[in-house]
Amino acid sequence: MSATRFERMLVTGARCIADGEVLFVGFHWPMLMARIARRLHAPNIVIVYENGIVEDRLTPTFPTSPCDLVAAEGATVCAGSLDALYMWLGSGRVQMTVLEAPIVDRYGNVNTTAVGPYSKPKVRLPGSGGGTELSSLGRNLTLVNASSSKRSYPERVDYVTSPGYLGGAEERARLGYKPGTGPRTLVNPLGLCKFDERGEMYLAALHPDIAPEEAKASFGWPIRIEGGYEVLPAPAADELKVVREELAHAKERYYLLPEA
Amino acid sequence: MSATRFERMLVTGARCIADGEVLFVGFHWPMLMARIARRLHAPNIVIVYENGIVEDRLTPTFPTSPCDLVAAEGATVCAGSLDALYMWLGSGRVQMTVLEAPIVDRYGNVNTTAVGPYSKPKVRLPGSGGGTELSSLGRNLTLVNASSSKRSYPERVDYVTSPGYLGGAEERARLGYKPGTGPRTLVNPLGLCKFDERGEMYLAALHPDIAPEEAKASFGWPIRIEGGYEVLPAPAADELKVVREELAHAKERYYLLPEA
Amino acid sequence: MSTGAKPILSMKEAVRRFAPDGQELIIGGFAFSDPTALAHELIRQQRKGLFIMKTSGGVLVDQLVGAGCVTRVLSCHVWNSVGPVPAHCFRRALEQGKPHAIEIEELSYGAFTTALAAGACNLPFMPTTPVQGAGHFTQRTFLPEKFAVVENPFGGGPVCVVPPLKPALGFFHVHRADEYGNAQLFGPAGEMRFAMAACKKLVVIAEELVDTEIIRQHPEATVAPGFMVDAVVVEPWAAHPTDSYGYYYRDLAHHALYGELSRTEEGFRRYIDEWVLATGDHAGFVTKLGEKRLAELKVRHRRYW
Amino acid sequence: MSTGAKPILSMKEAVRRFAPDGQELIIGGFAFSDPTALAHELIRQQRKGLFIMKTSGGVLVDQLVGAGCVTRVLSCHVWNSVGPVPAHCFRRALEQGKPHAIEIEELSYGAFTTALAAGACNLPFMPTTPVQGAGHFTQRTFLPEKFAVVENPFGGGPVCVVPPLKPALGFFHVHRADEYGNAQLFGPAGEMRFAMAACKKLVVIAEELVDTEIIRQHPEATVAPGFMVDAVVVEPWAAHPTDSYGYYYRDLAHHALYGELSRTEEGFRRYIDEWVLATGDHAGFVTKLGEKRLAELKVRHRRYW
Repeated sequence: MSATRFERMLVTGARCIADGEVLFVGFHWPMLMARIARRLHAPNIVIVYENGIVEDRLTPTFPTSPCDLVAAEGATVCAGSLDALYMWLGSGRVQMTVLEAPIVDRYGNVNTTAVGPYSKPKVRLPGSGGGTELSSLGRNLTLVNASSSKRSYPERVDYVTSPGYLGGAEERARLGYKPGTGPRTLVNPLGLCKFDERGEMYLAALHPDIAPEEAKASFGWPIRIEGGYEVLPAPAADELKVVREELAHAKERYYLLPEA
Repeated sequence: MSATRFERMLVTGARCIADGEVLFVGFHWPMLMARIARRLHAPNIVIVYENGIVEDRLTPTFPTSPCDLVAAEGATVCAGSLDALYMWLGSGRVQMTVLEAPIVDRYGNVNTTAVGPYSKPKVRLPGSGGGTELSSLGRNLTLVNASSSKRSYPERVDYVTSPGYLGGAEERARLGYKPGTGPRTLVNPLGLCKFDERGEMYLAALHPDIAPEEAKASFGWPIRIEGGYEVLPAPAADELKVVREELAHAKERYYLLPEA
Repeated sequence: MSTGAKPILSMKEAVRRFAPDGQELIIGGFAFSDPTALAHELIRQQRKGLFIMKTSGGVLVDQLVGAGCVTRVLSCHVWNSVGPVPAHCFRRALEQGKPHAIEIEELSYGAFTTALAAGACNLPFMPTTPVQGAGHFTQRTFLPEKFAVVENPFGGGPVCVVPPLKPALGFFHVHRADEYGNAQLFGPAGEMRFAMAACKKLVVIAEELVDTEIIRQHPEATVAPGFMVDAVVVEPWAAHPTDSYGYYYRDLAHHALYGELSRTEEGFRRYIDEWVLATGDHAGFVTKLGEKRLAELKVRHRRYW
Repeated sequence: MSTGAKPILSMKEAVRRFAPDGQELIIGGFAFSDPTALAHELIRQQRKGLFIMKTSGGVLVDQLVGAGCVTRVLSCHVWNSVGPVPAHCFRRALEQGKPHAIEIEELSYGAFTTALAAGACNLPFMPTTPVQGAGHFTQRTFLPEKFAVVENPFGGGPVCVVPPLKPALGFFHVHRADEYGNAQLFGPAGEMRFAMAACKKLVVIAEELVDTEIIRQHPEATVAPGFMVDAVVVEPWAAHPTDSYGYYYRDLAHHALYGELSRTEEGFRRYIDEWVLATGDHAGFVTKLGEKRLAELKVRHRRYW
């Protein structure tokens, strides 16, 4: 069976992770991507979580969230949130930050709070958690959106939970966010997006079977695509094997997986 | 042998300590006083130190300073200085604060930094340590000065290491110090001083053999003495016994004791 | 806020004494060490009008909201982290005002942590994550002063700051406590040390009561010195279905069961009837979980403490 | 600031690589866990012009000042805490400019802690103890911006704040470390967690090197995750004559010996010649202390870790 778009997204995300780095990994698919990367080409990454856990090796059991404390079994460090969010992330010691972004706009602003008016939302979502910190303070911020539906890519989010470039890179800088922060990459089932110097998202790479027009139609604004956009290599056999093993493991751990 | 003035000072200081309170105890004689109180009438005090130790019972060995870690043997809590100075002291959870004040002025300002000009001191002293926090943040602040020499009680200290009422209680309040802080009591070999509502020190109690005139002559300004000042009861036999045992113990631990 | 022995209370009695209708309280835990047993008892005693602060609300806050105990929530996240599936009651309350409308005020986890740190340390404010431009900076429901922006006096532009958060009351799950209230927690601590110290009154809910000599063996793990603590509740499995590090694992199946049932108001009612009201107390709840489930959840490796 | 194995260096090599003349460095310890072995090696290598930051300077800073290694000190306290007796070299330097003048800048311990916390957290400043009116607020030697006063944006008057302190380099005594730099300290931690995280480069001086599996047994005691650490020095008795919790006690007799000898410049010279130069390295120093003294100082009760 060839790889689904979702599986290819996981592989693409995992490939973005360089071995030997310190990663701040947020809830959900980012955790799965980091685990896959660790099993494939990045055994020496060190993962930190917002509650203060440092996970420096593959845990026997896949944690359902950073607060599923199987993540802390055999941890080298158990500290707290001030350590994680400021002493590790805010200090710039974390080299890559991976955050789920189920609704994300033109400037990389993420909404995980409310669709529709805040005081009477059409859909209420969980809120920030540490997501605001990941996007405000994190270096090499990589967003993950497992959807390719237009509803997930509005031109402007109804509520900015995790600030991207706000109305543009200038606005972010003016408000006191540090240089070097802000989203760099978005991984989704179509491929990879990057952000230009004005903070606007553009399509930078696509999976082989995805036509630029199809990709563009998934976004709620006329997204720019690079003329010479990259075509992503298909997952290798070992990559796909690991992805599927981990998806099976995740399912046992009550992860809800997208329909194939 | 009847009690020396120094011994009586220790007894007086110990008597100021009420059983069952949380005490922030500074370096040197305050530690000895708290230990004596604990052996006499205050077995249930809980002592906290600036490095984060909580000492809730008599340690077998007398610590030479709060950082002599025999103080931490059997401690119920070992935390850090942010805990001790802010979460315990600054929060108001500490009910009594005891600070050595070898040079102290009319308004309870303490100098442990430099005598003479700061940049070319006649006598250089250790500096603040946590003393500034004890006097800035501590509730029911009790100062201890083992000297009764006029040099130890200038009208105005050359350098304010631990702020008392500065130029008077009004100044302290204006600068943002919290209500309820500031020195309440000074214990010395002559007796006890208190502070009036303007923040000025006055003689409130004397040991029986000390004439008001002699006491007043120890201060570098015309100190006020209450008409009906209290005469302190002489140490009881059990008090003196404990004081002497602890002084012997302190001496073994290299404490330098005043000449008898 | 005193020394000496503290009252050792049953959960029933602790809720009765400390948490009347309308109480403002912070509840500890960050999707682990969530004292769900407390929420169940608040529901059994039919509390109304509570103002709940909780960094990660989780299933605990969802149940309190669904049961109509709460009018205000201050939080950074409310969801069922297994699946993940929505916190359905929380959604119903905010989307449809069912069972009744609630007010929500939000912070990011970092802002919550720093506000609690300022409260714990009794500092007048604390610089925090830059969040200007984020929704929770602009959107203020019942805490109009939850953020401010000041100029950095040392140069370098605007600085986002939070005021100190000082909850009137805190209930925190810990691993063990002694009769003096000295409370210990192992594993990650999240914001808990600050949160406990920020509280004006503090009740700890311990998995076990131990002798002070045991506390002395690991003084670094004491997250609240006894003098901060007003009462101790001893309640094994109090954090179920979340984890208690070294004691038991997250009960994924129970999270899923609750997630499924709470999809409808009727299903939620059934869950509450069956698991909260009919069980009578937390011991009853634990009995209902059954020996087999408990054995599965128990951490099997040897603890070092 | 990377993952992976870190260089395990001798003290000689660590000083050579990391601490050239003129280096700015913070040295860990607060009258316990003072890495005196580091000071001795700096003296052996005849460092000049160092800018030393240390919360509690103690005998360690006194020796560096007496040996002429230091031009600037940032501290909150410098004294010989056994007796107590003066830090004689420190006094001579400030009172008489011997062996040469030094510049001193002072903070209170709380201000130092909060400045390091701001540095550690990369926050632009931090509210601290009110110290307006105190000498160290007014008196500024080489850090003109060591304090500022801002208005509380939430009302309530002036607030004293400190800028973040971010030392270029830190050397910290810890109890044990692994090859990845994960460093653990038991007992009270003072300001150490913040101080280590505030450093741009960090070297830990461990009593013992242990396997990572040992580190994993007490993850709460890790005061610096390996990714913060640039190199590890393994040096037993590195903190003598101060305490190393669980390892050895404060050597009171040695403090007294040093206090007595250092009363005069000539006596100080003798101490340095005999105890620092003639011993060659810290192993030599420890040999000179002798088996009997070491046995007396060793903590006899069983450690729990």
